[in-house]
Amino acid sequence: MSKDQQKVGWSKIELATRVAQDLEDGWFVNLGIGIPTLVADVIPEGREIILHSENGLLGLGPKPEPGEEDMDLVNAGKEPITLKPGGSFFSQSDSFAMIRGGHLDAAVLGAFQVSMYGDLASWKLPNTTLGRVGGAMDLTVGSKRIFLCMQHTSKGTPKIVEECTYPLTAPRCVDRIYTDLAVIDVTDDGLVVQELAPGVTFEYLQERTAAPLKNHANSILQEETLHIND
Amino acid sequence: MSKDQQKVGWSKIELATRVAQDLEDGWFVNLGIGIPTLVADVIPEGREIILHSENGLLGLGPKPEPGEEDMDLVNAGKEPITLKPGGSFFSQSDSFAMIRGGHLDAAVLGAFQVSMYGDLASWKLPNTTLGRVGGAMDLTVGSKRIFLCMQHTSKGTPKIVEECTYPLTAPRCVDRIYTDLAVIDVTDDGLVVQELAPGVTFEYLQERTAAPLKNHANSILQEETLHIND
Amino acid sequence: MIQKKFENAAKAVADIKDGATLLVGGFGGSGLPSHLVAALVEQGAKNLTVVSNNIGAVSDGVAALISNNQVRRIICSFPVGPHADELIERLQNGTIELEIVPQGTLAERIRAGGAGIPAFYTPTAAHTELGEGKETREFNDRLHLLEQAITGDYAFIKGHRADRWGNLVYNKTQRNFNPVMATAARITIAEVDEIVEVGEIDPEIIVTPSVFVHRLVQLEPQREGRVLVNE
Amino acid sequence: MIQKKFENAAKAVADIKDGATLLVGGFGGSGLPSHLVAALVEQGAKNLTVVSNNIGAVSDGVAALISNNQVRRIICSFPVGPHADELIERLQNGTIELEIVPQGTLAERIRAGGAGIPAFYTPTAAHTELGEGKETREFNDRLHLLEQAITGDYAFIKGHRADRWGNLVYNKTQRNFNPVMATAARITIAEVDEIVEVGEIDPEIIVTPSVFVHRLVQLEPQREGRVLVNE
Repeated sequence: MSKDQQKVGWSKIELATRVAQDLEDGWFVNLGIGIPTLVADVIPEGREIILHSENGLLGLGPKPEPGEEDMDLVNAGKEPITLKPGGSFFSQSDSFAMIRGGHLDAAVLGAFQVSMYGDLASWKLPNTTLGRVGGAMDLTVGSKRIFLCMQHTSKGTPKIVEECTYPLTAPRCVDRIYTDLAVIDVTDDGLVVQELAPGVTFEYLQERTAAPLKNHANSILQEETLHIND
Repeated sequence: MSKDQQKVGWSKIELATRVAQDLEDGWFVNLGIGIPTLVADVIPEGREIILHSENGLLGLGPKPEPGEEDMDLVNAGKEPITLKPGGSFFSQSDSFAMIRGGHLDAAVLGAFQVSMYGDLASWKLPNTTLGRVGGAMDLTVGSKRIFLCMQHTSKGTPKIVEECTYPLTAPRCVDRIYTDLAVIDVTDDGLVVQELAPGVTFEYLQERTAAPLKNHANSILQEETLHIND
Repeated sequence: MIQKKFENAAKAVADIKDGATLLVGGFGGSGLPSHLVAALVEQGAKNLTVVSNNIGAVSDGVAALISNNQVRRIICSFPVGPHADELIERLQNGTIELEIVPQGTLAERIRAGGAGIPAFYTPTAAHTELGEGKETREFNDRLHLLEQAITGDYAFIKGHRADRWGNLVYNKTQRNFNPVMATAARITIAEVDEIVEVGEIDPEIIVTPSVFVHRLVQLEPQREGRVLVNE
Repeated sequence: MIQKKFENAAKAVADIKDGATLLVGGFGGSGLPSHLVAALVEQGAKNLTVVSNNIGAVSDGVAALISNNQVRRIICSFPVGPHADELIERLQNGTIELEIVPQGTLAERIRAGGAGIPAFYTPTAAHTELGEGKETREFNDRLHLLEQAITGDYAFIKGHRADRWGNLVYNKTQRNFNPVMATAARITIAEVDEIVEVGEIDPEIIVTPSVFVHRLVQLEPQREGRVLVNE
């Protein structure tokens, strides 16, 4: 990268930090495998966010110090973790009753594809024998809010599309998409860009997105126009 | 009662003792309210029978000593009880999952009426506004065995009938009926008397029963006859 | 910082509106959140739908709400007891509706409500008066009823000890309907003997995890106990 | 006198017949009853249907039964991992059938099996490939699938401490599928670190009550631990 090239987009940890900003004090949140996991490390000071792991715990803490790993204390990715004071253990059936019963305020998940309608594809690539569904379908139907946290493209191929071509995890489930380039809301009125990452223009973003985007200001304008037409 | 009148039938505690004889070592058993409760006091020496109470415990023990009652340790009749070593507490939903999932070896219940087909009526008298169903319908569909433990008649009116006229708790659910006069099995071949209480003759029993009875020996005979006819 | 503790029962129940659906824990007087019930009698919300196992077993349970004409509809398994007279009177004059549900079906319907299951099949009450009018279906050659989930706007529950996050433990058979009702309401309010700091309750023994409890009321020591289970 | 302790894992699994349905607890290697699995590899029963969340995460889990050609059908949510090669090979040559189930639906179907519920409705997997062919129905304007209970002939579970009656406690996230699978099998076999006398486990902290556990195997201290969670 030459010196005069401006930095474009957020790094993974910046992206996780941006997601963490929107998690409110007292929320119960499930973090998916991948970039979402990083969110745990960047919760803003003074906020109590209680993290849920679908294998049966609330109050997930940071990774243990080397040598302190416990094979009986792991997260949904089967990696050793710690438990915060106030945490609790329960069975997989109780854990999913919690998820499916609508008790989690948000789930932050990865994605293969997401459509302009909020359809999510995240469990199986096309033309493969095996999917790895895990808890993804349960989280998407059960959480109060679904936040995606992902790279904007997969090696240049847009992941935000008009219609998903990969097998669906759930239709119409995504509320907000956080990528390395932008924060985008899925609304009844389409995809609305709420925020652009440093060095990203609306046009730059649209070029890398296979579905029409609106920017927040335009969207408000259009909404007002619609109201006039009512 | 004049001196020359022979004692007829079992007392309540003798009846409970007779029931207890048939509960096997290691069984998990729910005891209903009324005479069934007495069974807890007459478990044969050396047998471990684990008693279940539907409000959420296994390992029900005897009544506490006076002054030792604890309002947080009660049975299904809301009376103070004790917990045996090895006992456990759980919620009402877990308790009924246990009952309805077929995990109890037997439930010993009272009855208003029982039919020759094993239909049970035990939760509501006819022409009353309110029934008190409690856990009776769950126990009758869920327990591996349903034993009734009751007076043979209600003030002279037979409780064992051809068809129940009172609202049903469950159809075709009773396995064995213990009364103050006899032990009677409900079989595909009808009601079969297995045992008569002291001073009770088959004729005496039949007179107080509004459904045809067979005695065990005759039943075996008839079964053989049927086989010949096959 | 998470703080679910309310100053008293009155403040914890203040926003309950007329027409609300309320789940009330307890089995007779054991594990009954009687201080929350008393606060609601004081508060006066009317036309309530109340889901509770026993009605009339004790005077300071749902019977108190019925006496005060706050209840329009009751779902329970055992609507009888020494304090059921006013219920019977109101059933006869048509001011209260009653739905009697087998106890296990009641517990399971509430559990389903908390677990996101809208309906399930059970053989309990098939071929009985309580199954009349319900949709039926055979599984394994046995008739089953389709039963619907129950959820509440509020749940009143009683616990023994809570921490600031809302984790709860119970004392013995005080558990009964409390842990399951805690999962099935939009707002669960727990009255407890003691509130401790987070980390003071062993994570292995927590019965109701923090996610299910929204408001806590600590009982004053002198009002803490009910002396009798039944009256 | 109740005595559920078996001398060793081999004796505890000796009566498992060809064609049996087996529930295997654990989440990856955590809470995996690996000694019971090893004993079943030794025992050799074939044409098994195995229900377990993860297949292939570790070599000493269900992957060992697959390698040994004992499995005909698998029900799981996550059939991938470093030890899934032999599964993939057998899927391709048609000697194993695979049913992928969302993890929450899997847990709930097993819970239903243990609780006497033959079927329930869930929105999970509606409008997806995993919902294809399933009966659907709308509740609250949302499409739901009808899901059927799962039960096993045997369940293999791992616990931390047991008493002679079969009461169990677990260690941290070792719980996972173990408590729910314990409820759903005709014969539940638990391998545990320690067996104590009745009364030595506080009745308030028991996670799996005695009624759900039929056989106990105590691990030899030197074989007790798995060192790695994943390999």
